[in-house]
Amino acid sequence: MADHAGLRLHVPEPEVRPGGTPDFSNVVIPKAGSVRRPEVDAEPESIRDLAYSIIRVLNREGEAVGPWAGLLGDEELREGLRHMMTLRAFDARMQMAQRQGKTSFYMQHMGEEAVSSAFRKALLPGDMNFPTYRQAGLLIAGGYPLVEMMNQIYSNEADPLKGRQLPIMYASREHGFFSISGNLATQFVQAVGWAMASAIKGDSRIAAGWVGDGSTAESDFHAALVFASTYRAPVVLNIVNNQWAISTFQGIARGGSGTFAARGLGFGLPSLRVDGNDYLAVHAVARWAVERARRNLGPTLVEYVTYRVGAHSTSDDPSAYRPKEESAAWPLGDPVIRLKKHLIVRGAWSEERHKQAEAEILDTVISAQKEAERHGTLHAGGKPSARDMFEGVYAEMPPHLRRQRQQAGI
Amino acid sequence: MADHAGLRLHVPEPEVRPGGTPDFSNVVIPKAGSVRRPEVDAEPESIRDLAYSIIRVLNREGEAVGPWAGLLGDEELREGLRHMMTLRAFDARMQMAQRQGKTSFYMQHMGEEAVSSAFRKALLPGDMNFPTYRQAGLLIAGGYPLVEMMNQIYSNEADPLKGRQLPIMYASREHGFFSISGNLATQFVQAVGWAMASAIKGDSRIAAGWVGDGSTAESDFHAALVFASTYRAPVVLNIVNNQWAISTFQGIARGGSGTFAARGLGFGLPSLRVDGNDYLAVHAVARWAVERARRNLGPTLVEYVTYRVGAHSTSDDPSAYRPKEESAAWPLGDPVIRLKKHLIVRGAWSEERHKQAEAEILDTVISAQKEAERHGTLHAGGKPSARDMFEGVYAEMPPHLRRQRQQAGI
Amino acid sequence: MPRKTMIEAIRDAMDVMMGRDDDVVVFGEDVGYFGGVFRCTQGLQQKYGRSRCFDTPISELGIVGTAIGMAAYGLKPCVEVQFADYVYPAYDQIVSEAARLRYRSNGQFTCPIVIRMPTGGGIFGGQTHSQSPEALFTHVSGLKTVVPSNPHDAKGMLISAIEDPDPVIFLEPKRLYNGPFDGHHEQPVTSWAKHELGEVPDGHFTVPLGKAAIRRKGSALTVLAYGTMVHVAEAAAAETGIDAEIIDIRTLLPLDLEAIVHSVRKTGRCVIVHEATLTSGFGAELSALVQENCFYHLEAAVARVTGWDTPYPHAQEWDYFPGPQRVGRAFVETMAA
Amino acid sequence: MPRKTMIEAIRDAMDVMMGRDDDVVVFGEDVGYFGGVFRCTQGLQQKYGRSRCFDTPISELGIVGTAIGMAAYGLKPCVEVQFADYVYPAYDQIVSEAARLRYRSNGQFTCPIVIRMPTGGGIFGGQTHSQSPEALFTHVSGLKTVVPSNPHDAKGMLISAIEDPDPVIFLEPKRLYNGPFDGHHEQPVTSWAKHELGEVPDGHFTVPLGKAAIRRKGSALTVLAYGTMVHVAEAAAAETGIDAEIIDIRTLLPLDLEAIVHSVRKTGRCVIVHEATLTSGFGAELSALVQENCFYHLEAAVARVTGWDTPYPHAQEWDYFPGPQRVGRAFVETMAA
Ligand SMILES: Cc1ncc(C[n+]2csc(CCOP(=O)(O)OP(=O)(O)O)c2C)c(N)n1
Ligand SMILES: Cc1ncc(C[n+]2csc(CCOP(=O)(O)OP(=O)(O)O)c2C)c(N)n1
Ligand SMILES: [Mg+2]
Ligand SMILES: [Mg+2]
Repeated sequence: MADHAGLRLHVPEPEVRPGGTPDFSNVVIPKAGSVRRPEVDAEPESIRDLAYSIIRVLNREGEAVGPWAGLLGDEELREGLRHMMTLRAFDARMQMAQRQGKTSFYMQHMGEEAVSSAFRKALLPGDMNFPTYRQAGLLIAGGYPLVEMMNQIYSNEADPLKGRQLPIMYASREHGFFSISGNLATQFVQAVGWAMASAIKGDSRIAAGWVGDGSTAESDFHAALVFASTYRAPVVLNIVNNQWAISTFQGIARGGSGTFAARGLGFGLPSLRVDGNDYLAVHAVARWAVERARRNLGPTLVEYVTYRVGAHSTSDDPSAYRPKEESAAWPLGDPVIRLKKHLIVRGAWSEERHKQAEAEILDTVISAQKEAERHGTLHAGGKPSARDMFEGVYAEMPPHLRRQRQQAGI
Repeated sequence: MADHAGLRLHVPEPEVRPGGTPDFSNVVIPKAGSVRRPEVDAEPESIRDLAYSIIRVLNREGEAVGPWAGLLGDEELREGLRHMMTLRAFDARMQMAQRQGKTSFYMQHMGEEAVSSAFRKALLPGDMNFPTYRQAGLLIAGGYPLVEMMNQIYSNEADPLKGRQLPIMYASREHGFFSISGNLATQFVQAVGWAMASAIKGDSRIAAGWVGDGSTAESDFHAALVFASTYRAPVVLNIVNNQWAISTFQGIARGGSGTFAARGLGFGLPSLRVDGNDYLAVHAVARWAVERARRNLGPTLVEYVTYRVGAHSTSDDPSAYRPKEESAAWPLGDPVIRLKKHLIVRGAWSEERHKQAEAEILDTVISAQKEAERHGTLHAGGKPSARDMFEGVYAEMPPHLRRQRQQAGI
Repeated sequence: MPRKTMIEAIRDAMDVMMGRDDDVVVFGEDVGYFGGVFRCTQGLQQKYGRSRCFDTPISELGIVGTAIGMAAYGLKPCVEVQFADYVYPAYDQIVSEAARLRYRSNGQFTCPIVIRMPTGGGIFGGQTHSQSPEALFTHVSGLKTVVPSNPHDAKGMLISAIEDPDPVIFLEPKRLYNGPFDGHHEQPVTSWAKHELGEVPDGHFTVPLGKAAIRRKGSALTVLAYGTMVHVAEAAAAETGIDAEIIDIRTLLPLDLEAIVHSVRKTGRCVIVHEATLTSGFGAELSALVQENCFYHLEAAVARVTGWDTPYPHAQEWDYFPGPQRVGRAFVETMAA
Repeated sequence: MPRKTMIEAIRDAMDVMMGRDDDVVVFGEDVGYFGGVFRCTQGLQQKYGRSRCFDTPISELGIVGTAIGMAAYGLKPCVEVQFADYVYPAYDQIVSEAARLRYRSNGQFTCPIVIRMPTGGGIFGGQTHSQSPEALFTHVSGLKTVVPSNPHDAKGMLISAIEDPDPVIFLEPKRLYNGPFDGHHEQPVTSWAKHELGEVPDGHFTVPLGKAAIRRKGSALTVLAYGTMVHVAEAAAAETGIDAEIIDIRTLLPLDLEAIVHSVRKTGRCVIVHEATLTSGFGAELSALVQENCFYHLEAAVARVTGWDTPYPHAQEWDYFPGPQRVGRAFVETMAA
């Protein structure tokens, strides 16, 4: 052994830390429109390269270019813009509400609005998402009332989840939105199970699983890929790579693989990477993957390349672990600004209409907030009852819980 | 949705079941010597093809050919043959001992003898294996006394594990053989941890993890790959693909990926497939991977393509789920016969010497067995004490266990 | 009525339910073509097709995780974990997900799954084929935990479990699969064919969850047991001649506290028997409940006879296993106290 | 002596041990550069380098699994699980591997690891930032389980845990991180700077595992508590005026049974308090042990005050949390019995 130098542990580190100058020159970004669009029944092995590239539609000039462009009309794009703007306004208000003590906790989407908003529009009624805490765009684009979201966030008397869940851990079966778990990645394999069930029943509904870049390291991610691959489940498996997992940069979860989409290759899954800040690209790739699933061609893995602009949650302060200016340096830009620009370039939008829309949306959000607050906030006004705490543990309350409820005097 | 036929669940099935005629025509087997041997510091991405091929050295004529040949001399090869023959004789005797009621359980290696025997010879003293229950060749080729193995199998008074473990769940730190767990795959990630520790300490020792084809579906497999990839741990990660996991054919664990080695590609690991019934090929690939680890070039994933000729364990009867003749039809042949033939072709062995060796080995095994049986078998003769049951739960026996031991009257 | 082994009874329960309800699906490791390593699912794939009964990859997490997703869709998965010792990789999915789905979604998503697994020792299975992890489930609100002790109950309770709207952990004492075992390993094996609880009604019938059964009426002391230990307790009563009232708990959660309290108030003495390790075993909960509810009726301390606080050893199996002698001794001591 | 918060005390323990012993390594999610979401490892990477303190992928299984491998090599890993609610993915590695390695290898391989994790509620963390899973560890032979209630013990016991040759589950009541919390959430937060157990010796010192501490001497009844509930019990004693003897269990396993029995034999009454759900909680074991060992001394049934058998709710946090009022009521009732 004398001929070998001693071993050393390799611990990946991000390019820069606070104090340094943000540098994304290592992020290879293909030109918009340059990545091919294979047929949905293409052999996974024949499209390996898509796991190492980035599918993009909107170019720097705001034009939609290339084979993935052309799916959405003016009205749909304006609607998409409205969804993203609504999500952003909603986030801003709820962040503030948290700081005002109206709730205990909040998690925002800043920079990632396109991913969930555009994906949602590729689904049909009856399809089911198994989301993480950073896909509220699925609800907003799916028509779930803002006031219901706020009632949940406030844990107030109208909270559809009766105060049982942490703020933003929504659930709405009707809107194809599975109950969010605080435990990362657990829902990824459940999405596969839901999709398998649909296949078992000869149904046509499909499922979508969601996971963050950091959470791909969890066991459930593996189980999901194994089962999806074996049973060819009709599911779209989405990885939202927003570069960070709280304070941990994506290199710690990714290791030597280059991309997260690459994980799918070892399972024979078509694996695509897409510009997560490009509403049109997200939507186009989602449509492709959803069609594969719906046509019984099996699962698809999609990595959305984006950036978490805000703090991880209201309990986090990113200035402790990354340069403050990093988000501004992110080379894929801002999804709202990019879609806005595209609409203007298309002649379907203007600065004025944008300003007006912004004001209208803010109004809508504020009036929803007012309505929600009439039902109470976490520490004030109407609240779920202590009885609600004992209900719903089982379909029928067993004797020991009845005894305990009695003991609690409620 | 009306335009789509209903979804269907895809459930993979093996080509044949009992009653059918074995058919391995779908197993693509490259010619011996045809797969290139890259430098050990090759970029993983540049050797992707090795995850989809099979590295082979011994051709049909018994010659060692191609770039992976030439590492072992006559003496080493004869030793290798002896190890495999010893393991086979050992298995036969212990299977019989189990049927005679001398122990409760046994698991044999028939057909897979080359994998662990040849791998072991690529290691240096101090390296550590994290084996499953089907790598006793690591012990035999590592010089662990047969009688100790039998003492463990018999749970007798000389059992180095004091009767605590199921038969064949050996452990020998001194021989670089980690304690076998009954829980599949758990040790795979521990191997990565051991290797990381070696790197943390600037040591030169490396680790080897072992897992079966079926067990790659377990969570620990994923954790192992994630951590190995991220920290570039000096570890060789071995998958023994013996085509079966009890009654379940490998297609259930493998799904759409084509090979098990392919799993490593999504982690940026060099991933190789090798003819597991070819002593020379196994050894050559092991040397390659071990050198990578030792030179701090990081982890390697190796899939050994072999076939489980015997029953899963003494509790299993494979005729219920696969054709009896399937093992004979396995296209990669028998590792003992193939190495024997090669030695004869080399002029380093003969039928006579083989017969003689067979007899000698049987003698050695029988005399070890006699010695072990002097120390007792599971239901007769010397046995570990009931006191041993209470010892070793902790370094120091805590009061509650002392009380319990007293209560037990021992 | 036909006599069945516990394996046949369990298989029959799944067969009946798969026949009645298309939404019942059965899967697990080696469960499909082969019919399970204990053959509990034999023939079901052939009868109901590969998409209702199938083999899975070796991932307990995946088995339970996909079952939860299927249940959220509307199916009723009844899955097998090959040995209870291998349930831990699925523990997170069970505890964090299955158990809480109804609660956290306020009933929008529910989780009617059954997780079957063989438990207990007595088969020289060593540390990883012998465990009794019931207490790890009874601590988790949202789960129901069931341990049948005979073919009759196994069928009736498995049907109840499959029909139950919530997740049920169904623990099958593997030492009872082929016959009632009273701990006398030195004696010849007996068969369910000779036991009255080997009589199993045909077709659909249920034994309700949450109800204990009195296996032996008695007045001297109350024995609380489940699974294999019911039979051990019966042997201990016969051998000591102590007139024990033996309660087969059957459902650990929700517990039939009423039956327990009623008996202990009558006898004034209580011995709890289980095979799992002592500390924080389910016996602790039973003991606590008995003394909370029968404090003024107790004439002796509630005793526990259990597996020792060590891993389940291989060679020392019968030193570990709480056999009739050890249980009998506790009877005698409790009567003397 | 310097006063420290519990966070500072825990960090100090790791710092001392990393300084003394090169084999001590610290890792977990967000533990390296950032220093942990509760900042317990802040500065350690800077001081000891990236190969002794580092961030990990989000895989509790991987964290514990690699720690076991490192321990088998000869290191002494002290790892963090970000919240106890997230320990389940690692449960198999803990139960099947860490806990049994010494035993099954007959001492050839051992597992001196410490698994730290924040537990308990009171911070509006909802179901997945509030759990107290201690009973899931005390049922597993081969593990030691520790719950400190103050900075002094946190440092002394964490050093003991790191030096211990066996795996230790080290549970940190997060509601105590910054100050002693007695359950009066409506009152202003107090700080460790004003509490005598905020006094933490510098450098190396240990509080032995397996020894309880009497926090309040008393003669009316014995209270068994640990973690946050020690402070709640103190408040309840003060508010009811009942002369409770409050025992801080500190180490749940191995348990200081002697101290408990000694006190209960003296007072004849016992109330057990914990935050975890009731059924099969560690209180059940304590209750069973108390009545087994003090049967003839008990003047009232042993009582348990615990979290309810529901998931930990968000909005109803203070209905769930066993606060001083609920605990005090149990004191009064136990005295009246
Ligand atoms: C099983 C589990 N482990 C740890 C955590 C704590 N945690 C919450 S969010 C988070 C980071 C997740 O990062 P990523 O998956 O990238 O998602 P993102 O927050 O960036 O959207 C961690 C570690 C958790 N919730 N669950
Ligand atoms: C966690 C866990 N689940 C299930 C089992 C039961 N079991 C024992 S061996 C086996 C099959 C393993 O197959 P494979 O990994 O291919 O290894 P092989 O036996 O073929 O060498 C199974 C399912 C187990 N031991 N551990
Ligand atoms: Mg992220
Ligand atoms: Mg196999």
